[in-house]
Amino acid sequence: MKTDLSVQVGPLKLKNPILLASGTVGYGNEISGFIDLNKIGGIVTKSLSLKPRKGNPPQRIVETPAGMLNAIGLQNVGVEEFLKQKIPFLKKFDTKIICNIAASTIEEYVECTKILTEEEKIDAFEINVSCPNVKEGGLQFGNNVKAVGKITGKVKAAASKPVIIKLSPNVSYISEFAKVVKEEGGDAVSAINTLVGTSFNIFTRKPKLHNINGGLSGPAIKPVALAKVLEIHRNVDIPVIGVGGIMDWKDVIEFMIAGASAVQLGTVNFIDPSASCKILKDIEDYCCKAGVEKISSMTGSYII
Amino acid sequence: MKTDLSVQVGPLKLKNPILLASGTVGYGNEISGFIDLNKIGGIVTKSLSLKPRKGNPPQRIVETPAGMLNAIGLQNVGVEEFLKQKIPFLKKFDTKIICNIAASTIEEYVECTKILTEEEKIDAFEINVSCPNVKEGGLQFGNNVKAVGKITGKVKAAASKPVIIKLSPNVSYISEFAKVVKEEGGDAVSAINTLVGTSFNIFTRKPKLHNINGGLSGPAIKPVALAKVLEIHRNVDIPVIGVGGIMDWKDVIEFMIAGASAVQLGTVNFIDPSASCKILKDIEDYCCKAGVEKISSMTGSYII
Amino acid sequence: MFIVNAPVEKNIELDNQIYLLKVHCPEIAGKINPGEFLNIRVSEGIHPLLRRPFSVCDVEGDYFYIMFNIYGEGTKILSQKHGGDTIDVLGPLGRGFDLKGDFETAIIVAGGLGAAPFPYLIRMFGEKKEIFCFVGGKTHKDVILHGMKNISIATDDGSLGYKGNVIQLLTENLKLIKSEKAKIFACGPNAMLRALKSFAIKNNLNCEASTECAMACGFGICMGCPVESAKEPDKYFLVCKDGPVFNIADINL
Amino acid sequence: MFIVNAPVEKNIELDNQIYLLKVHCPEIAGKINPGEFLNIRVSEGIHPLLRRPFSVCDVEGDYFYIMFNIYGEGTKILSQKHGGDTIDVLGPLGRGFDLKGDFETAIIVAGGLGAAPFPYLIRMFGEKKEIFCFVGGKTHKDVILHGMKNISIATDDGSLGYKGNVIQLLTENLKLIKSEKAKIFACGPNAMLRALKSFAIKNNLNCEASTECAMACGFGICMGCPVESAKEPDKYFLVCKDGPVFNIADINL
Ligand SMILES: Cc1cc2nc3c(=O)[nH]c(=O)nc-3n(C[C@H](O)[C@H](O)[C@H](O)COP(=O)(O)OP(=O)(O)OC[C@H]3O[C@@H](n4cnc5c(N)ncnc54)[C@H](O)[C@@H]3O)c2cc1C
Ligand SMILES: Cc1cc2nc3c(=O)[nH]c(=O)nc-3n(C[C@H](O)[C@H](O)[C@H](O)COP(=O)(O)OP(=O)(O)OC[C@H]3O[C@@H](n4cnc5c(N)ncnc54)[C@H](O)[C@@H]3O)c2cc1C
Ligand SMILES: Cc1cc2nc3c(=O)[nH]c(=O)nc-3n(C[C@H](O)[C@H](O)[C@H](O)COP(=O)(O)O)c2cc1C
Ligand SMILES: Cc1cc2nc3c(=O)[nH]c(=O)nc-3n(C[C@H](O)[C@H](O)[C@H](O)COP(=O)(O)O)c2cc1C
Ligand code: FES
Ligand code: FES
Repeated sequence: MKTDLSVQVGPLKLKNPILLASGTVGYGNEISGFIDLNKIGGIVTKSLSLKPRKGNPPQRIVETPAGMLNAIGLQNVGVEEFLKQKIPFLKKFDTKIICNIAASTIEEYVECTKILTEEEKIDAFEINVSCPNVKEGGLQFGNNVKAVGKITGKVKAAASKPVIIKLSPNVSYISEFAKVVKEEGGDAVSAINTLVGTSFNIFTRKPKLHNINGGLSGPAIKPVALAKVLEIHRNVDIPVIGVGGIMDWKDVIEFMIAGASAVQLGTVNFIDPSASCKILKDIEDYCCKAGVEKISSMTGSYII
Repeated sequence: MKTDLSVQVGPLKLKNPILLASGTVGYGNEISGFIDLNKIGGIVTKSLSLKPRKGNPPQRIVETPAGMLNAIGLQNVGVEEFLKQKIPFLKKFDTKIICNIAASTIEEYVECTKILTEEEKIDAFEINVSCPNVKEGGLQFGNNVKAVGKITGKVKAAASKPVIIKLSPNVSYISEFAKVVKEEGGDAVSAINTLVGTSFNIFTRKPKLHNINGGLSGPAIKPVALAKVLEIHRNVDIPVIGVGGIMDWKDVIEFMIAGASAVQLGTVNFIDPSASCKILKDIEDYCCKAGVEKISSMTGSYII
Repeated sequence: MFIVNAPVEKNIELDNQIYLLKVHCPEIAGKINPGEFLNIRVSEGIHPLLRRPFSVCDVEGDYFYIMFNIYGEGTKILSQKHGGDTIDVLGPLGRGFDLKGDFETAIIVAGGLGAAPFPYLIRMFGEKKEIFCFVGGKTHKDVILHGMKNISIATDDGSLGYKGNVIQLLTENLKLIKSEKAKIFACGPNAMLRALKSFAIKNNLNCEASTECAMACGFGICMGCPVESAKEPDKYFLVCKDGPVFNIADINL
Repeated sequence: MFIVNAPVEKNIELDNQIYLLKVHCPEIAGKINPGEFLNIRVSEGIHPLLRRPFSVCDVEGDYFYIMFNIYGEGTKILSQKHGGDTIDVLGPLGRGFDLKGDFETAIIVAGGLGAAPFPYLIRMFGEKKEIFCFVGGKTHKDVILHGMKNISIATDDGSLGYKGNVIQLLTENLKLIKSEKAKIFACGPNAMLRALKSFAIKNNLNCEASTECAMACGFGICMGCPVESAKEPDKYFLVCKDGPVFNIADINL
C-alpha cells in the first residue's frame, strides 16, 4: 500500500509535510548538492528584508547542550537581489517556495510583500515576527499580540498568496497569538522560532556571541516546540507548521500527532545535509508498515 | 591564597553560592547519604503547600535531549508534617534552609508563610509562582505581573524572613517580573523555573506524561536560563539566584558572570548525587588558580 | 548506597539479544539483596542524561550481574560495553524481596525480562525452599530461562510450552504445588501483575512483585516514580524507595 | 561534496598531544586540495551536536590526514578513535590555497596548530618551488614541524629557536629570501595573521591565509561564519565558502 503523503496547510497544498526551515538552507543552492529538492514539500527562504542586510559580526554560532545558539542578524541579499539572483535557480525545481519576510517596521513588511507577491514562483509567505520593532524601541513584534495582529492584517491585504505567521515561543500563551492571526485572516502559523538564549566564555567573561543573545535551536527545544504546537491545536482552529528540534522521522510524526499539518527541518540540515530526504523515506516506510493511508490523518491525532 | 566563597543574597548570607534546588533533593534526607550538607550553601525544600498533595499519577518523568520533563504535581507532605517530621532532621545541619512555598490562591501563600515563619530553623522563603491560580481558571500566577506583585507584597508582609520569588521563564520579559518583585519589597529572585514542554509516544499517540505538559530542566535549558539571569541583572537592581542546567563548576561561574549572586543545582543531583560537593571543590580550586579573592566579585562581572 | 565507577568483567550475550553484564564491584556485590536494583549511568556525557535502573540479576563473590535487552539508546550503549570498560553504578537501591517469613515453597512467576531478578533470588534460596518457576513470553524468543529451576513455560503463541499466558499456566498447575505454605515472587509487565494480583487474592497466596516505573534519581529525591497505595488511595508509594518490590496486595497496578 | 562514513586507518600521536588521524576515503582524498577542509561529525548521537571543521593536513593515495590537538569534547572523542572505527566526514569544503600563479618561492608561516594544512601544500609543491618554513609557538611544546621543510623556528619564550613571534623572525630573515617572486602561505591565530597582513603589505608580498571561525554547516547554508571584506566593509565573506583561505589583503581580521 502506498501512503498519500500530501498535506494541505490551509490553502497551500504540499506533496509531503517536509519543509526546509528559514535560515537553515539559504536559498536552496548549496543544499541541492545533497538532496533532490523536487522531492521536498517545500523550501522556506532565509528571511528577506527590503534592503540587503550585512548581519552581525562574528561569533554568530555557539554550540550548546543538544542545541545551538545563532545570532546571524538576518544577513540576507534583500528582496531585489533575491528576485534577480535566487528565483531563477529556484524555478528549476518542482517544490513549493515559501518566502520568509523580516522587517523592522510594519510598513516594511507590507512593502516586501507587495514586491514579492508579483513573482509567480513564490507560493506563499512566512512572516518572521521575531524581529525588533524599531518604532517600539526594539521590542520584538512577536511578543506583542496587537502588533502580530496588525502585521497579519496588513500583509494579508497586500498578498495575493497564502500568509503564514511564524510565531515566537518567547511568550506565555502562544495560542493568543495564533488566535489573532486567525482573526486577521492569516492562513496558518509556524511554531516555533528560536528561544532566546546566551552563553559566556568564563575566562574572558565576554558573551560568546557578538550579539550577546542568540536563538536556541536543535533537539534541546523539541519538548517546548511540541507543547506550543499542542497548545495552538487545542485552542485555535488554524493550521500549524511544526518546527523545533526535529532530527528524525519519529520527531516528524510526533509533531504531527501534536497537531502539526506540516513540519520544518532546521538545525538538522547542518549536521546531515541529506537528512530531509532520509526522513522522507523513513516516514514512507513507517506509514506503509503502520498502514497509514493518508499522512494528513496523523495531524492532531493525539489521544488525551 | 584561600578564596572567600561566602556570598550575600540580599539579607541572606550564604557560606558559598551553591544551593540545592527545590524539588530535586526532597527535604535533604536521601541526598545526605552522598554529601555533607554542612558544606553546602543551603537547601531549598520541595515546594510545600498548606495541605499535603498527592501529586500526579505516573508517568511523571520523561527524558529529553540533554534534559528531562517532570510533572510531579507538587507532591509534598504539607506544611504541618514538614514542621513535625522534616525540620528535626534539617536542624542537625549548619546550612541555610530555604522553604519553597506553592499554592493555588494568594491567601494560601500567605497562610503557609505565616505558619512557617515561626520556625527559627527556616532562614528564608522561596515562593514558587509557577502554579495554577484556581481563581483565575488555572492560569499561572507566574505569567501575570500583577499577580506576582501581589503575592510578593502579601507574603513579604507575613514573613519575618527574606522572601525570594522564583520566576517563571515562560514569559516575554522576565525583568518586568523582577521589577515588580523589587517594588513590592521582595529580597531576591530565582531564575529560572522549568520551561513548559511535552512529549508523545508516537505508537500509542498518547502524551508520555499523564499530566500532558511537564517542566523542562537540565543542560538543554542552560542558554535560556543564562539569558534570563542576564536580562534581570541588566535591568533591575535585585539579587538573582541562577538556576537551570548547571552540571559543573564552569556552569556555576558562567551564571555568576551573567549576574547570579548564588546558584541552585537541580537535575544534576539525579545524575550524580555528590555533584554539589564536587562542584564546590572544583570552584575552590579554580578560584585559587585564577587568584579570585572573593567569589562574590564574579557576580555580574560580564564584559559587554 | 554507593556511587562506584566499576570495571566490566565481561558482557555475555545469551540467545535472542539478551545480555548479561558481569561487573566487578565488591562494595555493591557485598551488600545488595535479591530484588534490589542499580541505577546506571551509561555515558559520561550529557546524553543520555539520566541513569538507567536495572535489577540485580545475580551475585558471585565480588561480582554482580545485570540482565537486559536492547530497548533504546541506553541499553544499546550498555550492550556495547566489554571487559575493561567501566560503568558508573549507583546502588544498592530500593527494597528487595522478603526471603524470610513462613513459607516452604517459592513460586516464581516471570514474564519476559521479568526473569532478570530471579537468578539471584533462586541462588539465595539454595536448597532451603522448594522452587517452582513459571516463565512466560509472547513467543519462544521472549522466554528467558537463565538461572531458573523446575521450570514450566507459557507462550502466547504456543511456540514453546503451554499456549496462553503464564498466569493461566499457573492456575492450571496450582494443584501440583502441594505445600500449604507457598509464596509467589513475581516480575513482569503490568498486565501480568494485574492478573496475578487477582489470582493471588483468590487463592489467598502471599505474593511479592517487582514493579517498574520511569525514574530519574532512583533513591527518593525526585518524586518521579509513584505507585498508588491500595490501602490509602490518596497516597503514592515511591517505586524506587518503598519498592521496587511490593506485596502485590498493597499497590494498585 | 560528499558525506562519507569513512574508516579510520590509524590514529598517530605525535609529541605534545598532537594527533594525526589517517582516514581511508578515496572520494575525498581524490578531490581535495591544500587549504580545503572537512566537517566531521564526531558522534552519531546528538552530543556534541555540530560537526567540527578540520583542514586537510595531507593526502596519500586513497587516504587523507587531519592534524589536531585535544581542545574540547569533540577533539577528545576524535583522539580516542582508532583503526577500525569510522567517522562521518563532509567534504571537500571551501576554497583552498592558490598553487598556481607567478611565484618561485613559497614562504610558509605557521603558528601553533596553524601547521595543519601545510604538509599537503608542501607535498604538492614538491621540487617545483623553493620553500621556506617559518614556524612559531608559545613554547617549544607548541612548535609543530610535521611535514615542514627548510625550517626556521620562533617561540615566545625562546625555549626553541628565535625568541619572539614568528612574524618578527620572518622580518629579520626576509633578506635570506633572494627571489623577487615570493608568495606567503599562512595559517595561525588571528593576532599572527594581523601582524602578517601589515608585514605583507609593507613588503608588498602576495599573501594567502587560512582563517578560522565558529561554524555550524561548513558549506554556506547557516551564514554562521562571517569575515569582513576589506574592499567592501559593508559586506561579509563566508569563511566556509569564500574561504577558509583568503588573500590576506581582501579581509579585515
Ligand atoms: C526498578 C527497575 C528495574 C529494572 N530492571 C531491569 C532489568 O533488570 N533489565 C532490563 O532490561 N530492564 C530493566 N528495567 C527497565 C530499564 O530501566 C529500561 O529498559 C531502560 O531504562 C531502558 O533504557 P533505554 O535507554 O534503553 O531506553 P529508552 O527508551 O531510550 O530510555 C528509557 C527512558 O524511558 C524511561 N522509562 C519510561 N518508562 C519506563 C519504565 N517502565 N521503566 C524504566 N524506564 C522507563 C526511563 O526513565 C528512561 O529515561 C528496570 C526498570 C526499573 C524501574
Ligand atoms: C576551516 C577550519 C579549519 C580548521 N582546521 C583545524 C585543524 O586542522 N586542526 C585543529 O586542531 N583545529 C582546526 N580547526 C579548529 C577546530 O575546528 C576546533 O578546534 C574544533 O572545533 C574544536 O572542537 P572541540 O569539540 O574539541 O572543542 P569545543 O570547544 O568543545 O567545541 C568547539 C566548538 O566551538 C566552536 N568554535 C568557536 N570558535 C571556533 C573557532 N575559531 N574555530 C572552530 N570552532 C570554533 C565550534 O563551532 C564548536 O562548536 C579548524 C577550524 C576551522 C573553522
Ligand atoms: C542559523 C539559523 C538561522 C536562522 N534564521 C532564521 C531566519 O532568518 N528567519 C526565521 O524565521 N527563522 C530562522 N531560524 C529559525 C529556524 O527557521 C527554526 O525556526 C529554528 O531553528 C527551530 O528549528 P530547528 O530546531 O529544527 O532548527 C534560523 C535558525 C538557525 C539555526
Ligand atoms: C523533578 C523536579 C521537581 C521539581 N520540583 C520543583 C518544585 O517543587 N518547586 C520549584 O520551585 N521548582 C521545582 N523544580 C524546578 C527546579 O527547582 C529548577 O528550577 C529546574 O529544575 C531548573 O534547574 P535544573 O536544570 O538544574 O534542574 C523541579 C525540578 C525537577 C527536575
Ligand atoms: S526515581 Fe526519583 S524518587 Fe523515585
Ligand atoms: S558555517 Fe554555515 S555558512 Fe559557513
